[in-house]
Amino acid sequence: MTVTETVAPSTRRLSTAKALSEGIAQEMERDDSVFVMGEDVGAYGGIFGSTGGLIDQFGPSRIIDTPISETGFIGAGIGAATEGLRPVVELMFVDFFGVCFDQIYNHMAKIHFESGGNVKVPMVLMMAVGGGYNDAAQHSQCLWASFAHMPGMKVVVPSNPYDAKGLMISAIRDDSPVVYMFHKGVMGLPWMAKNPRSIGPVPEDAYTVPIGKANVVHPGSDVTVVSLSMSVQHCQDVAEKLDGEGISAEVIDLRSVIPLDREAVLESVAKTGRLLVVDEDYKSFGLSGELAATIVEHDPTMLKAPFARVTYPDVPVPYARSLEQAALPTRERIEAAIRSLVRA
Amino acid sequence: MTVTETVAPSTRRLSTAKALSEGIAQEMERDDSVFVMGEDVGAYGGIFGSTGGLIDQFGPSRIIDTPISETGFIGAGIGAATEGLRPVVELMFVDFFGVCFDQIYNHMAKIHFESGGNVKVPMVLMMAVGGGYNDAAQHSQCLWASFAHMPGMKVVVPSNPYDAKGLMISAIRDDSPVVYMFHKGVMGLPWMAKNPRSIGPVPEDAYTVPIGKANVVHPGSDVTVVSLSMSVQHCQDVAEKLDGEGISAEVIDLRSVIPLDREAVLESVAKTGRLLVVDEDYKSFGLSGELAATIVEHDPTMLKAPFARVTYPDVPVPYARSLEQAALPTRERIEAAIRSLVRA
Amino acid sequence: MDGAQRLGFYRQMVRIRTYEETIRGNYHADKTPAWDIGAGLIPGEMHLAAGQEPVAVGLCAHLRDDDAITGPHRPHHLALAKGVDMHRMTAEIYGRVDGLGRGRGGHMHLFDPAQHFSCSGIIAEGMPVAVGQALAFSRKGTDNVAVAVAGEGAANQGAFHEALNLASLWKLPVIFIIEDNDWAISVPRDSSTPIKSNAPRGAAYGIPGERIEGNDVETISDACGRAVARARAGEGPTLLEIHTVRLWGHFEGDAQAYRGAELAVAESHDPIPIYEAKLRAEGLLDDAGVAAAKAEAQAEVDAAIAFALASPVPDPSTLSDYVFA
Amino acid sequence: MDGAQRLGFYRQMVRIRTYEETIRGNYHADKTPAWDIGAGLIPGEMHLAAGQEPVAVGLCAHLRDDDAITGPHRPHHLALAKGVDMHRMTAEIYGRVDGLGRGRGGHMHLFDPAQHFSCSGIIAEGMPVAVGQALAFSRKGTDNVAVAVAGEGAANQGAFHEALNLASLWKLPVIFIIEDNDWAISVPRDSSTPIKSNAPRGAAYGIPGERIEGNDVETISDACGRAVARARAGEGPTLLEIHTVRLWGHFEGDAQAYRGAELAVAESHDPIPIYEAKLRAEGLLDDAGVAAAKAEAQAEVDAAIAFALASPVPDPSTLSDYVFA
Ligand SMILES: Cc1ncc(C[n+]2csc(CCOP(=O)(O)OP(=O)(O)O)c2C)c(N)n1
Ligand SMILES: Cc1ncc(C[n+]2csc(CCOP(=O)(O)OP(=O)(O)O)c2C)c(N)n1
Ligand SMILES: [Mg+2]
Ligand SMILES: [Mg+2]
Repeated sequence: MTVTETVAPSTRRLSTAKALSEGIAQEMERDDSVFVMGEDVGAYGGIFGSTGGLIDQFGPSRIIDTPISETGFIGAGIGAATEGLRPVVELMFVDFFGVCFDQIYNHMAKIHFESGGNVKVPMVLMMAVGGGYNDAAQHSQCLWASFAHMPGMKVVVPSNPYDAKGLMISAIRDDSPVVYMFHKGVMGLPWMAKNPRSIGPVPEDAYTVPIGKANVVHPGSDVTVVSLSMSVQHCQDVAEKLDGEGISAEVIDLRSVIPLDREAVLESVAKTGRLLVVDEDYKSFGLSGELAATIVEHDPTMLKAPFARVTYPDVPVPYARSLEQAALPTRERIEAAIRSLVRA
Repeated sequence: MTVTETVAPSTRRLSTAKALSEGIAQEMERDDSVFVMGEDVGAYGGIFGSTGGLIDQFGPSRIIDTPISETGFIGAGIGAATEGLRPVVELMFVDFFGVCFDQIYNHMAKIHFESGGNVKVPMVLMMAVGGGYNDAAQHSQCLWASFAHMPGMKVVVPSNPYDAKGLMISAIRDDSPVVYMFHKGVMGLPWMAKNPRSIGPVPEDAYTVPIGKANVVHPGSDVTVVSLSMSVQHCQDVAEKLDGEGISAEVIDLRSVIPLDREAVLESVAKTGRLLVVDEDYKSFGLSGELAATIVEHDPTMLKAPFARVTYPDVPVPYARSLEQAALPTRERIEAAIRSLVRA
Repeated sequence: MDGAQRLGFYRQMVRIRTYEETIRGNYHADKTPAWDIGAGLIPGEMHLAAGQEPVAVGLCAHLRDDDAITGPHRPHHLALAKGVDMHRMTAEIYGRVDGLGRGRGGHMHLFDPAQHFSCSGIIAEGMPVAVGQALAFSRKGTDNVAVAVAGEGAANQGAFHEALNLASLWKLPVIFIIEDNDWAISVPRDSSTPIKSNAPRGAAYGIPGERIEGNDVETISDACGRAVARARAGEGPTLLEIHTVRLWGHFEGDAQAYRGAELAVAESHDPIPIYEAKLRAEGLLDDAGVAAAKAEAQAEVDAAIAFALASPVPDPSTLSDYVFA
Repeated sequence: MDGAQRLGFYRQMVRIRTYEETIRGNYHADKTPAWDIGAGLIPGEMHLAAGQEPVAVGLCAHLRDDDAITGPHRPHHLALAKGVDMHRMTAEIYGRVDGLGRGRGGHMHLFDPAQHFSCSGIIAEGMPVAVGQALAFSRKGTDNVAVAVAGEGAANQGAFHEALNLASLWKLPVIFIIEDNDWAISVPRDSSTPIKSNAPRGAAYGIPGERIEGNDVETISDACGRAVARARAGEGPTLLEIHTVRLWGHFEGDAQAYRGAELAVAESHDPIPIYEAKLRAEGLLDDAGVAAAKAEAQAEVDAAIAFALASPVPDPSTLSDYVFA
């Protein structure tokens, strides 16, 4: 169900971080089996604010600070989930997944399958992703494709406060493991440059946003721009700007990478004949390629112009601002790509 | 340089496993700084025979059995490489990468970049990949896309004994880290079903096969079939069979995923107008999508028929033979895909 | 320990050994002449636990259905001692739809929610999962315990460290069992572990550590009993290293050339004849009792295999089932 | 210990502190009014080591240029004490082409091959790398040593376990230094570690473990000296846990609300005034000496910053350089 079916629209404006933690809080109130574990999720409230205030409301027995032992506590989340609890576990940065990926893809993601459906792992693994603030090669990646490539977990990637809350509630209620990736730039943090879109209206009641349905955040007819997470905000900005020039871009916010809403993309490209993918994850062997394949295994003649992508290049994230800014999918790069696509 | 430039053709036939370990041995003779580390690489000779006989020739000081501590010994390989040695480190199955991927992609692959080119990590990380013998979800994956998605490492995937030796020698001599993935099915092991192509002519002298150059293993004009590793053997079998029916398939063996020889693929598709990718890695967010994108960001009109892929589906590897065989990119699936492509 | 319990130990060990022997025979039966790991009714890797029965039996004497075990790649002895249904477990090993995992899992991935039994083929990675099960038990306020079993090779993996640290920090009802069978595939203990016993590693986390020599089911049961009682009483985790023996190859097909003379020594330490002799000497067992134990075990195993063989193989059209819940 | 050496310790600590203070000032100088982590001449995360100077200085007193250190995310004190070029290190922190990594690395990724210095932002993952450096030294037959430095939080990460085990097993010349500053970001030691000292963890690998209280550079130097000598003599690794203090936030911008009253206590343990008072009391230092040390340090730091500011930012067209060798 989506909010329009269940909750009155709200004029209350929250940051994505607050919306997200409110979603967790409401599920914790509703369901005793939900608890939170991770590094600095307690008094600190999560390095990027994902668990802000929860310790005051629920105390240290349900908001558990862990040692720096990601394999240990993610594994513990899996064990707790198989025994019927619903843990929300935070991996502080996606970039650290290499110390614990075995628990994630060989256990969290596969146990349900290996057990022939007899064991469920209803667990949310949330993590911060993305760059743009010069945190260099080990703290700035997106890596959703690295998770999406491995079967058995859903991968959720909100771009705004409203979706962040509704997707978190859906994720907690989901009986499958859900990887929930929040971009630092969408969190609306007071100490980081942000797009105004990172603060927005959020209904006070609990509501869900369905996992697996993309959202057309800016309708258009000339070109389809598919994006996710932080980059959606840039795409919206560019699309609004180009509206004024008579270039009509349709911006699709995927909202989840798994399930991937291929139909929404096909439908839009059927209309526009042009596809740009904007993706802050590394370019090759990732989301952008998968979307290209989705189109052309359906029908290559849908594309009236070459497929285009504005992605992070296949380069580790450099520290220096001059280099990082050149690598990121900025508004400038997106705009240029759309212009050249509609010209093609 | 390729063998044709340096070594006389040979009629001596070796299994891929023997060819590979011979390549290591010859480099160890040539260069004192080369040594081997891993689980069961000594007396056992590698679970899949990659280090067979090396302990007899070089002794335990250069062929080092490690504890089951992949983060520890891969990290140790990195440290040794930065101090000027050239370790060949074995991760027994690619499926175990989750316990040590941080060392691989955050350290091995990035140090050279982060150091602005001042530190080199000349290390080979080799590992067994692939399924087909009912080893189930944690011992049967290919996962080359998971490595290729992360910048900074080359990814080598031989399909036959000749390439296995030449690519190993190139990998050891390379100043960049090289991930060397050998499919169990191409090793020509006495205890596993195999294609006769897993045993073939291998020159006795040392030679190199260049990393990054694809190989047209079966020229053709109707359809381009791009593949790698074990699946190349199936593609060759099918192409030979279809030759007799007047269907001319061009089979390209990528030989490495990074660098990806996009030009070779573009050149062939320019000729055939039809592209089939055969890939034993999971379907989505991987190699097949990347190749589709490569074509259509160049020119979507190159494709006279929809893009096709025969891959492992987005499903964990099931144990039961009936299920695994349905999931693998078998000759039957490849043949059917080629037939329907040329009909399209 | 009373005679009935000791006889029970013996019968359970015989039952497990009979199972492993039968699987072993059937595994090899249809893979010749050119031995092929992927061929036959039971394909794939096969790690059997002959020699390690005392660990499983001594441990499970203290566990209830609602206690949990997370086992390693070598799980049959633990599963059977825990009470996992032999029919459905066997069907899983044969890759059939009536298997525990409907044929998806295979012998390294046996999941039985009724017995809270699971295992994993990734070394030591089951240990944190057991910590989480214990966390769930303690959050629910039950007196259940979770047991993680791993080999001595596994004790050098990072997950061991993290799991023991967490369990101690949170004072959880976990028992960590290290089965030291002297080998990790071809790597002997002294090539993987710089200390003679893993017991002192407990001190690194402030938890009791004990090493049990002798591979004797009664001694093992006593030690496990203390550890389980401690965990149930809310006193936290225990680390037990049990010196046992791997009578066969690491997996079926392993020629074990690397073992040399040690193999004969190991074979002379088979715990079942040793225990049998002890019980005979004490008058608890005679030829008839031995024969009955074996016959009973064989009948049960044969029935399980018949059940497995009667179960269909999974339909390929169901390949994509169970990826998501 | 002679006076010159003790004065040298003092000056080196002042030099490091001056560096950290200056970076701190410059880091914040251009991020207001709306404080923005990504703004200014030095953007990104910034982990400063004020209070931990005695560890770096005491350790590096025993290291040569060709010995190696692998540091953690909080690396400046170690780099400077080791002898890493301050100019090029500063240029790296400012993201300039004359930086150690040509601006690619940043403050958590300082690589100086001349000093065999490196660091990593991933907790504990530098420890196995140090083991490999030691492996290289021992294969080459040199008497060099490799040092891995990590925090007390890091000691609960699996990589710690694997690195210590390997180093002991192969008897390598490694010194493992745990900087216990009581905190891992906001998590106090007793929420991460169930034991009071990491020294007993050495016994888990058969290596000597020692905890050093007091954060006194001379005591630290003595302990490090013994460990380095042991390693150079081929006697294998040592684990040292040094109780030190984190005077500032985990990273710049950390308001430290979670610290409460403990912060004031920590601040009263600043090792530099304490050492200064000691040297003054012993007549080795007076006002002039203190002023000279500070002035000399400030001049060096200012020159380094001037060097950095004079260096160009990397040209965006070079983005793809150095991905492959
Ligand atoms: C992370 C990981 N590394 C390596 C392996 C391959 N492997 C499977 S069993 C085994 C040896 C295990 O030895 P031990 O823990 O002593 O158990 P045992 O087989 O002796 O019962 C190894 C190395 C694995 N499955 N997982
Ligand atoms: C694998 C990993 N997990 C988490 C982090 C995030 N992180 C960075 S520093 C830190 C705390 C480190 O504490 P400690 O090891 O005590 O070092 P200190 O910061 O106190 O010097 C954490 C959790 C990380 N960088 N890497
Ligand atoms: Mg063992
Ligand atoms: Mg600390």
